[in-house]
Amino acid sequence: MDENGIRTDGRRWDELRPLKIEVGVVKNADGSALIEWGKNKIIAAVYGPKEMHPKHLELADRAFLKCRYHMAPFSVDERKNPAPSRREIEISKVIREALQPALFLEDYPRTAIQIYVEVLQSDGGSRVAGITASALALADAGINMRDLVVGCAVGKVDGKIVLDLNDTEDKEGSGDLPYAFMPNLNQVTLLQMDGLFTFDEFKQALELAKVGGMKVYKLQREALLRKYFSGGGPETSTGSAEMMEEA
Amino acid sequence: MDENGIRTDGRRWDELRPLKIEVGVVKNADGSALIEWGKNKIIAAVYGPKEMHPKHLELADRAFLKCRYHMAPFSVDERKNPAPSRREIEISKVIREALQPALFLEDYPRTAIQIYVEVLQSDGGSRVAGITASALALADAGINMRDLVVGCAVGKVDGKIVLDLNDTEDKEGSGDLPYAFMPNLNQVTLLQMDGLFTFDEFKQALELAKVGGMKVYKLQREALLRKYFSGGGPETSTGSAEMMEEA
Amino acid sequence: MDENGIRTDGRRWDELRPLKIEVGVVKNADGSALIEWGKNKIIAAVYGPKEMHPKHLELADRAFLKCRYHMAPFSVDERKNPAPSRREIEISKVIREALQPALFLEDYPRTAIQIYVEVLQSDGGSRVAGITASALALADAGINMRDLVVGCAVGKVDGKIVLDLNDTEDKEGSGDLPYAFMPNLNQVTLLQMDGLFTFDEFKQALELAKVGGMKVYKLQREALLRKYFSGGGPETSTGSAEMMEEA
Amino acid sequence: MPAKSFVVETIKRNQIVELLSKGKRSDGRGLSELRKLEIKTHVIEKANGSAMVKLGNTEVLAGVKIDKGTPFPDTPNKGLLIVGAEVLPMAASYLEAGPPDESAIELARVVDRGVRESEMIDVSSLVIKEGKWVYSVFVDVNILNVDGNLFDATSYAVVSALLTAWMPKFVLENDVVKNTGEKMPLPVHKVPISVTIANINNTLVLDPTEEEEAIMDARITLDTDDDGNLCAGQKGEPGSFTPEQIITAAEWSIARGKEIRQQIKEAAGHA
Amino acid sequence: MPAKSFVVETIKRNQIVELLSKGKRSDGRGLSELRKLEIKTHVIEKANGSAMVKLGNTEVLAGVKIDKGTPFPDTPNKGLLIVGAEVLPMAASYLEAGPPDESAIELARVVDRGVRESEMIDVSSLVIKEGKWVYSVFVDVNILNVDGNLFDATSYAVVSALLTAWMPKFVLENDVVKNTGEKMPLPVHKVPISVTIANINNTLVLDPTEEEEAIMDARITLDTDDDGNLCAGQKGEPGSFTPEQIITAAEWSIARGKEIRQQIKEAAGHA
Amino acid sequence: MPAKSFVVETIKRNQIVELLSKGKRSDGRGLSELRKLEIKTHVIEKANGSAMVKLGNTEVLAGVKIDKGTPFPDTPNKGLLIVGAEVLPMAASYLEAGPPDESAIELARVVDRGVRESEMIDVSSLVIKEGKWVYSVFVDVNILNVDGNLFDATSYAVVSALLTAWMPKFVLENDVVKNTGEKMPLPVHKVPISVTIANINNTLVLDPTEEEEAIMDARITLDTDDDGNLCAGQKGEPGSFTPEQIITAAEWSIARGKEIRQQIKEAAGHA
Repeated sequence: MDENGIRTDGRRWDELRPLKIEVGVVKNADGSALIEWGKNKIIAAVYGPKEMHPKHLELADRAFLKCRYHMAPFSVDERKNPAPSRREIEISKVIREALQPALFLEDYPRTAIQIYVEVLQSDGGSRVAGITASALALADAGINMRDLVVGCAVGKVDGKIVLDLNDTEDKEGSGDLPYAFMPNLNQVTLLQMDGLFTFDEFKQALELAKVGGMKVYKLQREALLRKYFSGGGPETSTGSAEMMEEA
Repeated sequence: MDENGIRTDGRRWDELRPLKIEVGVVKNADGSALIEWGKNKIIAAVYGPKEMHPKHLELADRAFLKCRYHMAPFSVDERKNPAPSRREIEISKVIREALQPALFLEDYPRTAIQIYVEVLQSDGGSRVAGITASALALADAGINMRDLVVGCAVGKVDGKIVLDLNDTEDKEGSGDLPYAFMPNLNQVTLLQMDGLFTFDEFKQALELAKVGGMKVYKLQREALLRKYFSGGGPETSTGSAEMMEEA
Repeated sequence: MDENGIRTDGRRWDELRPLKIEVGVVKNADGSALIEWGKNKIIAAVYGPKEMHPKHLELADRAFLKCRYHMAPFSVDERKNPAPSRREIEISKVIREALQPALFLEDYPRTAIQIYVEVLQSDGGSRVAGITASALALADAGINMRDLVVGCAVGKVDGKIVLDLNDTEDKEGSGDLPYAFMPNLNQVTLLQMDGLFTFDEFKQALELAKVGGMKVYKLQREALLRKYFSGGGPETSTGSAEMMEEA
Repeated sequence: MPAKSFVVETIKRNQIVELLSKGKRSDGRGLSELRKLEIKTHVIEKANGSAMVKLGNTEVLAGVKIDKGTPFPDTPNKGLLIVGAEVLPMAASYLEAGPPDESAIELARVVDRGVRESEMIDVSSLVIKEGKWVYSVFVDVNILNVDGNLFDATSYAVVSALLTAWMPKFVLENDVVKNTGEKMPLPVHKVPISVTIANINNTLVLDPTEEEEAIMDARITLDTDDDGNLCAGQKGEPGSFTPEQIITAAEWSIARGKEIRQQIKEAAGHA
Repeated sequence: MPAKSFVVETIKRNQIVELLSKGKRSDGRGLSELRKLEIKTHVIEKANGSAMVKLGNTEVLAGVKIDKGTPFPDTPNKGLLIVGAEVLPMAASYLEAGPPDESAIELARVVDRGVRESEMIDVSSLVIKEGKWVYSVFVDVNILNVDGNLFDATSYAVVSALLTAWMPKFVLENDVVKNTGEKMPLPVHKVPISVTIANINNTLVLDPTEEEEAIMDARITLDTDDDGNLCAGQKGEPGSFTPEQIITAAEWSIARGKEIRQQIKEAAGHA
Repeated sequence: MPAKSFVVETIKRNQIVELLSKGKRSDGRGLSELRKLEIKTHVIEKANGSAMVKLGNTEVLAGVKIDKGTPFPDTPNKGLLIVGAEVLPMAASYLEAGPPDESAIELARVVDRGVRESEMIDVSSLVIKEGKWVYSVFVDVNILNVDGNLFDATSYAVVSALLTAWMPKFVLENDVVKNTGEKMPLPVHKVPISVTIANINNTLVLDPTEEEEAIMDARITLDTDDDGNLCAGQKGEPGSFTPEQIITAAEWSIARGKEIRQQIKEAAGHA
């Protein structure tokens, strides 16, 4: 960060990278979204509620939620082996657990709901971008939801808490805190942390993640409106999360 | 090829390598055949119709056909890892699809028919040799068949279309075209192609593969006759494919 | 061995390494035992009789016995990969087959009995130590048994048959013979052999293994008594194998 | 993989077959007509080359990664060219995540063979130090949405991505490979084009859709090069062709290949 | 892994929840109180360091192996520090042998991150020859008996084992690595302490038992370092926290961490 | 693997047991008699050595491949000798393709041990440059048809194939391994012979058939060397032996081993 508090990519400390969302991009899926956030290019697709395989794992009182986070071999600087890594398995789990609080799984007993997150190009914050896109894909699939889920990371660069690290900042920074929450219910559904934060910095980081996340939430709603109200655009964006269930 | 059109192993362009077939070589199998074709030594064995595992994959209206093509570790110049390679998985699939058109699978609903092709020693054309042996193993197992299936490859060496490449020709030649067909029904059941063929060469190759295949077919029939008519030999060989079903 | 027949660790030819057994060490298990034998530290734990998975492998007339022998990565000099090696798979099989003759599996049809042998630190003779501990874990789990099973190895060092090789002797010796038996029924349930034994040495080895094993058996019984008769110690040790069934 | 993995109701099947018997297809195309083909290159900045291909509703993304690598022991003077393909489980409702099945393996191997056998890339020019260091060219394909004819869509994506790929310039300094920071185009010689034809009830159709694949008896894929020669082939599925049908398929492949090659070269800026 | 994998009967659940609503726990502990923690070090002679940890009925054994190794290409001047964890199938009745599932992978990665991100070990001092030879430090954990809160028990075992570990002294002679036979202590800088808090029906409890985990909505693990800074975090399970609950969890982690660090340092002879 | 994997009807079982109680076997053999053993060597030209063995209806093919390789770090001055065995799924109706199960692993390891522990091959003479290059000798066995006693049939095939094997002569030129094109015989010292005896209802039978294995309680395999010493052993299956039965088994192994060794040496041209 330079003396004016401007980051290497020209952003201020509380500024998001450019973010573009499109809902409904995978024809065969029941719901889907493409998110471009910084250099991240990520598709989330949802199938379900559908029959559960294997049968004996189906749940009598709710849907079985599955999630696969996966990176394309060409998505990173060094070609990635396409087999799922331990990192991808862990992230698949935390993404699933970040989305589940928002879902009325009890409305779909004995079924499966499957979320796929494919990272076509990766930049800092791919898991929170994946969560943001997945929430839209779930809404697009018509799954009953309590709220959307918004992902946004904060980090620590040159001793300062800043919003939404890019790849370079992530590698050179001294801390990263991916975060996801339900904006209307004020519930945190994902928190991970690497690095070193004093207690005050930690509190500050949570605050900033929420402020940043609310900006992401606005873009999420606009993307849904664009798909479901064809004339819709930023200017008509007045919807709240409750409308998701009708969508 | 030398100036007289004689190949490195002494054959003319339209000549097969030495070929020997014996039916009924694996005691426990329902049907089997050993083929020695050039340096190829390949055993095909058939089990079935038998119970299908796993049960939920059984087909209500026909038999489930399975095929495993596998090379022994000592079958090639450099020791081969015994785990199935991607090449073996692909060849297993094309062999199965080359044989299936000849089978009345609908006569055996809810069962499995399993073909094993084990390459004990490999030379050029192991997949077409495997198909040729498998067709006999299926007949030996008493599976109802529309026709036999005959495999035979053609290739391109020194710019000329020639029959039945050996290993050296395969590696040094400029094209290879494995081919299988049902001789009485005039149906092509396998075709693969590597290398470069003009349209005319391609047509010529298909013709030559058929001519060569008919010679293989004669040997197939004789091998069956030897097993099922103990006095049988080339001179009594008048049977047609229809008799296979009685066999 | 020095001129007085004293081994590198100070033992005589027919002397066991220090041996300590404790029954009931894994809280969640139905039965368990910890054995420390030389530098071996091994836990055996038993679960069952319990429901068999997968269901279709359950046996109508007896319990399905499973065994997993496994070495912790830090149990040996060079860190061991935690994935099961071929050696561990073979030893799991021979341990299971060494214990099965002692079990009334027919008393528990359609169930599974699972034995886990975890080597926390390994020294010579880990498989016979594992068998010794497993027999106690089975008794501790209340599984009906014909007899205990006692494991004990003999080996050949400097041309002489000696009892209970340690790691160094195992590596430098010229023969190793792991052995297990049912002490009251006089039945051999495990025998493996590496190295070179004349017929006479072989007979002598079997004898020595039995003599050594009877000492181990005494310690086995004392360990059970300590657990099941709280005041119990070596001096009250009069029980025979039959009492195991009451335990 | 698509074929047979979902039930096309008998009525639909009969209708498709009936239409075909009159030389018509349910989407109105001619028998030897390709669906709409869209190609977008340079879509992944982190890749050395990339292309998004839509063939009807089949969508495929290919990315190229080029680095230094060690040659195979038996070809010390050739660079590495390796094509991989994954049918993403998101690409159709009946797919599940897991290791590639035999269809995915066949797909990757056939596309790989099409590129390799045509000698599209001159791998002997991709050597840094013989036997020690070569360029390794990985082309990975993600199939994003499945609607039939993955072979051709995947092949077009691979070829387009390779046509737009650049290589880092490596040099040898004191026996150590150094990246000079310069970029060079990948040396492309030929543009092989894959064309797939299905046999449905003895009618041939080019570029089958998923609903056509579900009822096809057999398929054949034939690749041609810039000179109209055949350079790769693969028959698949458990049915058969007459020799005459195969000749027809070859003619179609040659004719259609010329047009598709033109479109791909334009999309990649090679026109 | 424990949570949800066995049925806690409704009655029991209701009772636990009812007790919690009055600020009480079924084992009598306070909400932010740790179970009895026992630590025994030097338990595996063949390891370079080891520790057996009992946290209530959860039992965990960690062993350290230190050897020479080759560094990762992207960090040529850093030693290797790799934490692995296996929940032994003997550790609970519902477990089966098999490759690690997602919970076991999460466990190992979170514990690994806690140790790595705190910079407990200065890996840049573990280099023998840059880019060629470094020290490799493997910490493997066997979970022997499961009764909840594996994250913390595993972390305490790893930290205790590392605190007691010695390294063989390697030197470079004519470009060959030689073991001098001397032993050195592993250079430990900090002692990170993991503290896990569960959210059950909107009551926070520290160090949950297995029966509490079976009914918890979510859990959060926060690590602190010697200066009371937060150095790693992981929320898990399919429920959520309010931001205020997370602040409370952080306060608990800081307070409890100080006490636990003291106990671990004493057990490892670092007091 | 064979035993127990198919149901021998009770009647048959009873009949076999009844015959055995009178010292007779259902195929007319004596209790300690081997089935007809046929050995054919030099059956695979591409292998360095090979042998086809028929023991009754059990058929087994072994092939040897010898190449240069790198030694294991802990035995820098020993060549590699590795025995693998695959029970081909075609060998019996109840088999399925898949990774080797515990029986196949035991089979390969026991045969490997028999060859290794007898010091049949002097691996210390198979070194090209200590610590760097050694000869690697792979013996792979395909079991083609199963009718009991795979241990012995496999062992005879391995030993016969090794007895007929030749090695390429490698030399070191400027630190590079070169194949001179010359051939040398593999240095064989001893000829270990495996003999397997089953315990059926307290009667011992040598070389059990598959129907005998299906009802056996336990089996023991004992190998002897040229001097009549015991050099390897393995008890298997979930039954037991008395110590006296084991002594008898050893006597049988020594006696029968002598005859079988003679036959194998003749078949391999070593007589």
